Parts: sequence; structure tokens; C-alpha cells
Amino acid sequence: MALTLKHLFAVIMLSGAFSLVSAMLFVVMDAVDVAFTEAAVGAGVSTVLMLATMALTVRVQKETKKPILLPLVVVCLVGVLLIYGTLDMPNFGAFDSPAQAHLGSTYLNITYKDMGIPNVVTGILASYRGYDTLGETVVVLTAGLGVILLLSGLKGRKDKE
Amino acid sequence: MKHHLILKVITKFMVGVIVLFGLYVQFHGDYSPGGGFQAGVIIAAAFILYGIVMGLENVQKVMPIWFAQKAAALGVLVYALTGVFSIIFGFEFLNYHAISPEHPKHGQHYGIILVELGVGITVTFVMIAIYYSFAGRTPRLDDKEW
Amino acid sequence: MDSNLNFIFGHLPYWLFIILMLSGLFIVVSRGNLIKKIVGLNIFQTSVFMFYISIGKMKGGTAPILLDKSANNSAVIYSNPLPHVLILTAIVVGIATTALGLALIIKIREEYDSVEEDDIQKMDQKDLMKYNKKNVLETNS
Amino acid sequence: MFYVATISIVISFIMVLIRLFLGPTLYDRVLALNAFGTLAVLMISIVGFLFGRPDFLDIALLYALLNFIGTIAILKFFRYKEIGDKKALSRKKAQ
Repeated sequence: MALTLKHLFAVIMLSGAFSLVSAMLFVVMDAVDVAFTEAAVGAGVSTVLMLATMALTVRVQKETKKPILLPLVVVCLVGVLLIYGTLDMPNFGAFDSPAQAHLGSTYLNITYKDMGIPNVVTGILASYRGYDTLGETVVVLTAGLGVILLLSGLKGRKDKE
Repeated sequence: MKHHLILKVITKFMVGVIVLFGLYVQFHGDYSPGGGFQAGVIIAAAFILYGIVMGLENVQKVMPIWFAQKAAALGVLVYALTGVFSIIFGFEFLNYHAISPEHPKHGQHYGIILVELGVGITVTFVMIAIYYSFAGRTPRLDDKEW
Repeated sequence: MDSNLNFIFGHLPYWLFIILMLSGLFIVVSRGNLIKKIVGLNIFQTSVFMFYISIGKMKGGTAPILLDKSANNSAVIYSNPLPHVLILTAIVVGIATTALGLALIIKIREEYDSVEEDDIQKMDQKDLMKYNKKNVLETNS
Repeated sequence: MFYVATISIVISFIMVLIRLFLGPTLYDRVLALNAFGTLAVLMISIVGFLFGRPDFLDIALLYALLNFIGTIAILKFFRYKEIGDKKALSRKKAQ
């Protein structure tokens, strides 16, 4: 729907609704922590950031004269390839899929013995994959630094003239 | 936003509740869904709400720009120092057994709480700093499409 | 016949996520407005997250927060916690990088006075032609 | 009982979504978005009880706390055409 709407207000509101729906889908698929994150991000921050961008840029999309056929062909081709890739996969929710076999069940068994906390996701996040999380934190910090540097009032081309 | 009395009163009440909930998510994350990443976003959302309703000037009295920008780095420092701590006591980097070697289970628990605290601090202040950068900017060009 | 039906229903969630992903990709490729491109990227990103989570789902499973505190009891089935960990961090990194993209859009708007891809390309071409002409004049003289 | 509630919530989801897509004015859309958030709170709590994990209520609580921030931001932006108060500040200084 983001395709046809000209007014960017409506696009931003619909993306907020999409975030809500995806959070509910995560709850249904047992990923409670992920749903929590998506809920916090989608409800609290992302709408405000999009609106702030709109306040500094434009509100209405201009008419595009882009050809629509070539993107459609490319997208369909990618879709066919991806669906062909899923044909080998085990069914949704299967017990014997390779993803479930080794690491996940091991973590489920050893987390309580090692740390004594019931939330396995937190245990893996902070302890077993601690390096990974350190890297992710640094990425968040770097992105924040980039935003601060970009928007901290350095002069642009127009002001120099 | 000078005349919106109801919004102001409700905001003053809700900011405290949201921050409290964020702290619950932060420190109860081992037992229920939650953790540093979520708590950071929630606490930042409280400040964003205050900034929207009360004005940017007032929220920057509570949380100055320089503090938000510098505290963002503090969280990564807490995280990394937890790792360095275990190196000093002769364990691997980020091996939380170093915190209490006779009770490895307790050591792991304390380590997880420390690390989540570092993540939470970073995410909170990065989100607040991003909001300040976006909101504290005057549109330099007038928009013709209003 | 029955196995065919089983196959189709077992793979339908994956296909739905792929179609959602393609709609995000289509928005990114075919729309000129940069803010809309970011929204499309968000849709793309979220559908990839859904795909990851759907791989970790187990039929009849429940969320990986242990119910009774004793380890390795096989009475309760838990879903795979590993994709959850990967995606949980990716969402927060995703919002931070989205903010970075939006900041870039603001700078582009201040430089070019437009957020439409067509206008920006036209302006770039004009600049390039001016630059080339100047260079040619300098080398001739 | 929970199933009946789930089905009725899904139906109201669809109705709210139609209003969100078609909504002729902005206020229709804002109202629809707010109703969408409220329905999401209900849906998540019901799903939590359906799965026998009442600790999912945390997520519903989070939505109940944060959902109105987006609405307030949209309405403020529509009224004052900005998110910060920079324009108001510069106007005050100019006077």
C-alpha cells in the first residue's frame, strides 16, 4: 500500500500498523523477546523519527515517471528463485529440521545448569554469545555517532556560497 | 504546546511509570521477556514523550545534550570493562566465572546483569541523542507543499 | 495427494514471508521518493526477521523461558532460542541504522532541495557537465 | 471462550484496517491507528492465556504504555508542523 499512497503521513501510519502486526506474529511464533523489542521500537521511537524527518523534508510524494515493468520482472525473478530455494526445506514447525537439531536444544539443556536463570534468550545473548552482543552494541553506538555528526549543524554547500 | 493541560498532566504522570517499567524490564530480564535492548528503547521513549509534550527546551534541562552524547559511550565501556575484569583475574575475555570463582553460577548471573546494564545504558542514550539531533534542527528550506 | 497438501501447507508461511519481502524490494526499486525507500527497506528487513523466527518455531512448542526450573526435562517443548537472539539485536541495530538513513535524507534535502531520486540525478548530471566544460576550457587555454 | 474472543478481535482488526487504508481525513487514520494499538493489547493478552503463558502480559502492558506516544507525535506534528520547538523558540527570540 505504500506504493499507491501519495501522502507520506499515511505511509508512516501504515508502517506503524505493520510493526504492530509483526509484533503479534512474533508472539504467535513463540519469540516473546523479539516481540517485546519490536513493540518497544515500533511504538516508541520509529514513528517519531519518521515524523521528524518529514518535518525537515517534504510531506507529499511527487509523481514519478519511472518505468514499472523492469522492477516487476526483477522482483518476480528473485521471488521465483527464493521459492525454489524453500522447496528443500522441512515443513513449518517440524521437529527434525537441522536448525533444531544441534545448538538450540543444547542451549536449552545447559543454560539453567550453568547460570540458574530461566530466560534462555537472555542467557545466550549475554553469556554464550557475549562477543556478538558487544559488537552489536558498538554498532548501535556508531550509528548514533553518525547521526550526531550528520545533523550537528555543519555547514552545507548552500551556506558557503 | 502551551494550552494542552490534560496532555501535560498525563505526561508528567506517565513518564515516571514508563521509566519504572523500563527498569523492571532491565533488571527482571533474566526471569521474564526483556533485557537491556528493550529497556533502553523504553526509557528513551519516556524522554521522547516528555520532549514532545513539554518542549525540547525543558527536556534538555533534565537531560542535557552533552550528557546524552557522552553517556552513550559509557555503556560500551561498562560492557568491555566486564570483559577486561575477567582477563585481569586470569580468565578469558567475558568469562563471568571470574566474578565469583567459587560459585560459577552466581558469577554468571552477576556478569549477565552487568552486561545487560551496559547494553541498556548505550541504547538509552543513543536513542535520546538521535532524537535530539532530529528534533533540534530548524528546517532550513521552506516547504512549498504545505 | 495428502502428502502434497501437507507440503503446501507446511511451506505456506515461508512463501508468505517471501512475498512480503518482495513487496518491500519492489518499493525500494520502483519508487523515487527516498523516505518511501526507507519504509520499503523496513518492510524488507522485518520480513527477513519473520523468516528467521519461523525457522526456529516448533509445532506445539512454547516460548524459551523455562517453566519449571529443572533442566532437560522432555515433557515441555521449547522453540529454538538461537534465532530469537540473533533477531533481537538486529531489530535495535535496524532502528539505529534507519535513523542514520533518515539523517542522510535530511542532508540530501538541504543540499539538493529535493528528496526525489529523478531530480537528484538530473542535478548531478548538470553539475558533471558544467565541471567537464570547465576542465575542457582550462586544458585548451 | 478465548477462541470466540480471538475471532471477534480479528474481525475488528480487519474493520479498523479498512478505515486505516481508506480514511478520507487524517483524523480517521489517527483514530484507526489508536484503535489498532488497543486491539493489539487485547490480542496479545488473549494469545498469552491461550498458550498458557500469562507472563506474555508484559508485552501488552508495554503497548498500553507506549502506544499513545506515536498518536501524540502525529497530532502535534499536524498542528505545529514540527517535532521539536525550534520554530517557536526562534519566533520568541525575534519578538
